[in-house]
Amino acid sequence: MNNFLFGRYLPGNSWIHQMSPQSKLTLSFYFVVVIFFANNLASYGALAALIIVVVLLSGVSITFFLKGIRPLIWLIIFTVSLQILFSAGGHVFWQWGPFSISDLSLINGGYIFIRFLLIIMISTVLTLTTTPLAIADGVQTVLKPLKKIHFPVDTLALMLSIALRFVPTLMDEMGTILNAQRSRGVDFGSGSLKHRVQAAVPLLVPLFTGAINHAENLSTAMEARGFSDSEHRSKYRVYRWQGKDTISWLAFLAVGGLVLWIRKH
Amino acid sequence: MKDIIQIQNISFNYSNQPRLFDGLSLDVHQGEWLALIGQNGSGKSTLARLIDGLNVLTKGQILVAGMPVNDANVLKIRNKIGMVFQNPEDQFVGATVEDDVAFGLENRQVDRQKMHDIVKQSLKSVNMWEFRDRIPANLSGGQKQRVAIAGIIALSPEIIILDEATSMLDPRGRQDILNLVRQIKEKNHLTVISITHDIDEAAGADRVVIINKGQKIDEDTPAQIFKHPKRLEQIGLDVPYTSQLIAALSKRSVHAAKEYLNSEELITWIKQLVSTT
Amino acid sequence: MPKRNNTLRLNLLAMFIAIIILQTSIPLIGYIPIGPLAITIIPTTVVIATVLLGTVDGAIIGGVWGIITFIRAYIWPTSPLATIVFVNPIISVFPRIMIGLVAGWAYVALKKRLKRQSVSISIAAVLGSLTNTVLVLGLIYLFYKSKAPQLYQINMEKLLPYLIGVVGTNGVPEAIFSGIVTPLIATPLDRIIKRRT
Amino acid sequence: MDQAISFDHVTHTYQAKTPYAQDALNDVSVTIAENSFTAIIGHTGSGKSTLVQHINALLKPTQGTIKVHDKLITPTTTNKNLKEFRRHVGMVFQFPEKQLFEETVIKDIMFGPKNYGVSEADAKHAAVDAMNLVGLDQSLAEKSPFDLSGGQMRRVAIAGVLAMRPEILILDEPTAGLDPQGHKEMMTLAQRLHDHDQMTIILVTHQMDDVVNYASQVIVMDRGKIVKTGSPAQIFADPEWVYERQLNLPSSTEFAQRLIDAGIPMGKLPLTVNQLADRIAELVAKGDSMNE
Repeated sequence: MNNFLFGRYLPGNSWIHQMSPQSKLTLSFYFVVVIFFANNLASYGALAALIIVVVLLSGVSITFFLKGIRPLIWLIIFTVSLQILFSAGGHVFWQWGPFSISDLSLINGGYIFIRFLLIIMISTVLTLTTTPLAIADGVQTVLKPLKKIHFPVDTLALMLSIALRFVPTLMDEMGTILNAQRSRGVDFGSGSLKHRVQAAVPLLVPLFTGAINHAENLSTAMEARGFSDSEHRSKYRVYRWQGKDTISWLAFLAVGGLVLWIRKH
Repeated sequence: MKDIIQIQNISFNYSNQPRLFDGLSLDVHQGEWLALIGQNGSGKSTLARLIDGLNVLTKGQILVAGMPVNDANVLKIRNKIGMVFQNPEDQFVGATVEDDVAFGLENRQVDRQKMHDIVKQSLKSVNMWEFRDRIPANLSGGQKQRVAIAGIIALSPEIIILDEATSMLDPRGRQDILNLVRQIKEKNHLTVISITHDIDEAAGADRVVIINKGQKIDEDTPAQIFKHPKRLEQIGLDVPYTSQLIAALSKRSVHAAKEYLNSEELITWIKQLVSTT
Repeated sequence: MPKRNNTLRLNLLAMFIAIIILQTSIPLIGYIPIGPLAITIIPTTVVIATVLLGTVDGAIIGGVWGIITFIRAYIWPTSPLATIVFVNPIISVFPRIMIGLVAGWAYVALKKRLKRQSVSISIAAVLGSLTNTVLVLGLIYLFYKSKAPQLYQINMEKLLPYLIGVVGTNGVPEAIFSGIVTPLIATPLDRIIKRRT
Repeated sequence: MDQAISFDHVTHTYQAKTPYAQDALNDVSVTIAENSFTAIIGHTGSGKSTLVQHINALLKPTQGTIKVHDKLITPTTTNKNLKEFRRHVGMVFQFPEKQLFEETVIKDIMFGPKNYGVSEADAKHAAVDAMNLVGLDQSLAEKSPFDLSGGQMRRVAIAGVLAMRPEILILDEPTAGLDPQGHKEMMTLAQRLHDHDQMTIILVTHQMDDVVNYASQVIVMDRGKIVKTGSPAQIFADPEWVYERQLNLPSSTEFAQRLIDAGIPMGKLPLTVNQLADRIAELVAKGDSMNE
């Protein structure tokens, strides 16, 4: 878990590290949308070339990406198999009950595999080069226009940053509660269904009680430090839009245009 | 001496609970280190919260720097008071050390460039600048309290309230934080109120107030307060180490003139006793 | 004093979000494995938030769970179901928001009529949990019918019975679990919150 | 005396086989005698908590073996067998009040015994006994634990451990956050469980005065290793060594140090107020007799 959410960030000073989180966030989103429009080898090739350039620019060794994919490999294989077995149309090679394999399903299976890889690669670049806090700040910047319709963007961002800050604390406490109840004779993760359902209560009640205590104490401490309104505060961390962001966007737009062009021709 | 805080005949109770304070009065002098001692549940932390406008009085009034604590003044008053709480974990708002120190400045809408300078200075003054990128999970309790103090320094208050700020630290961390606050107090000419049941912390104060069951039992210099070790024991407080030793000696027919001496006085006295010349 | 309750609400929501993040990442407190199935405890958390903080806040917490499900369906999917179904933001987010709303409405209505708070909570939890299941199933069907573009073009006609099977068989034990466990957790927490505010 | 616990070359590595691997215990061998009162001291992060969690089988050694009474824990002991260990070892965690969850005080205290298969009636009996032991009034039995004061909640949590009638009791900084009176009551309880109920007590603490006032044996940890074991007198005989481990001296030993610095001879360093007072009284008497 730690590895998934927090340990994933690798400090560095690469081109990608230096980009603003808001453009990394929006570019990742844009990239996933463009993938929807890829429909042949050439368009997938263009996207793959782009992601390879991005990976190289991030300065992160390729083994990190392979490690990131490894735990997902069975899931990918499973989904690809589903795709192959359940696809309709094309020349059918083999059929058994609801399952069939055709030339079209094999090609589609291959594409799905590439889609998986592309999405995992871009999201891995994002999380390896951007701290969770920076991502939260990026979200805040991206959502800023919504302030015009009185959507509480800053409150949301503050809430998110406090939530992220308390995840390790609560995880720690959960570890202690788990041990305390274990030493009182609870077996977690085994036994009858009834037993498993019951075992959730001695774990969750203390976890929630602790969280409520944190919320109360933190509220007091925040107010003592002059907090009254999350929508009227200045900001310590500001990520400015830089030349790197503009160049990246231009490159991504060009590849996106290329994919659409290939699709038409 | 000017009184920076005047507590005038206040009454207070939490909803659905018996009355905690009934007509309590107390003054805090500008520039002093005041120790507020008493058992858990005696009301000493509540008093701190009332001073900072975190709870609302039932009766009476509290003046901070001449301003009554009320809705209109509360933000101005909180600008003057920095509080350090008991649990280091529950006052760390920012995701990193730097962000946490900036939190109070952001609330006051301080300009960004200025904010960066203040955060740097404040963290340097508590020797935590090298830790600015750390997340709270990777800091010790003592380090978190240092960050809390940096957050207070950043706002340049006139009063610091330590609400059992050292009670969750190990003895080394405790000493370390007290030394730091003492140093900042001298440098910035602050008033310090320390709420504690650590008698050694109280011994270092200019003045001690004993609170028991919402009542002020006594207020005086530590030397005068510690003259009555039995009373301290009766209300569930520790007796200063030197008084314990004096009592133990008295049982061995070695009688001191007083029931309380500070360490230096006690050492001098013992030295006189055992010197053969 | 100013906005005391706003700050507390902000922090309580933040803590619930942190717990949801933990529950989506740590199987032990997020899921209970039963044979091949894994019933999720998270609807319980959403209903607890609803009971303690109110319907709107419950819906917010549900929505946060939905957004996390949506994002994770791309970057860190936990089940084949996620890669096929939850990549659609409407299927991953909307039903979760509705958990909070339905449970909240039910709880408010029942609280006035039933004597025992735990019974109200239990019924609200069952309804909230079922709302999730029914809406996810309904939306899968709807999107299949309308032939919306999909990330992974799978022949839904053949897959549909499988999907309904998975969601359905998870949904029933999930609702039972919510009905039993939610009142056991929410009742003491409600006392704590009421006593302190 | 019989051995209650013995560690034989125990190493514990967190996140073994990953780049984050770190030794929390490094080749630890130690024995703790039956019905002893042992204090474990060491600065934060020295491995104290990791050590005691092995006694309760909450952690398994990466290498080496641990023997608790006649049962053995090895790196290959299966999780199913661990529950049997825990039954005889009660563990009071730091801030144990955080583990409370039941509707009523009595139900929470009965939770442990019932998990170990004790009948409802026997569990209730044990819970009532435990409440008496920790000084909780029976009128609180049907109350919600969340309606009690912090100090009372801690007693409920400790009663919940004592109701399992453990033979070994581990107390991990049991006085943290208590006021002086609560502190004294807690340590008196530990002493009583040791003297009167013949429990083997293991106390993890930063309070050196508690070490000299209550413990007969001390284990000093530093960076995952046991660096010294012995009686309190042996441990605190060398103040320099204690300071180097980032630990403090007991108040009396420290005060005696200051007397020595002021030129007053102390001989063997005193540990408690009474020892120091004896020593001073002795010196005074000697001074008087020489003056005569």
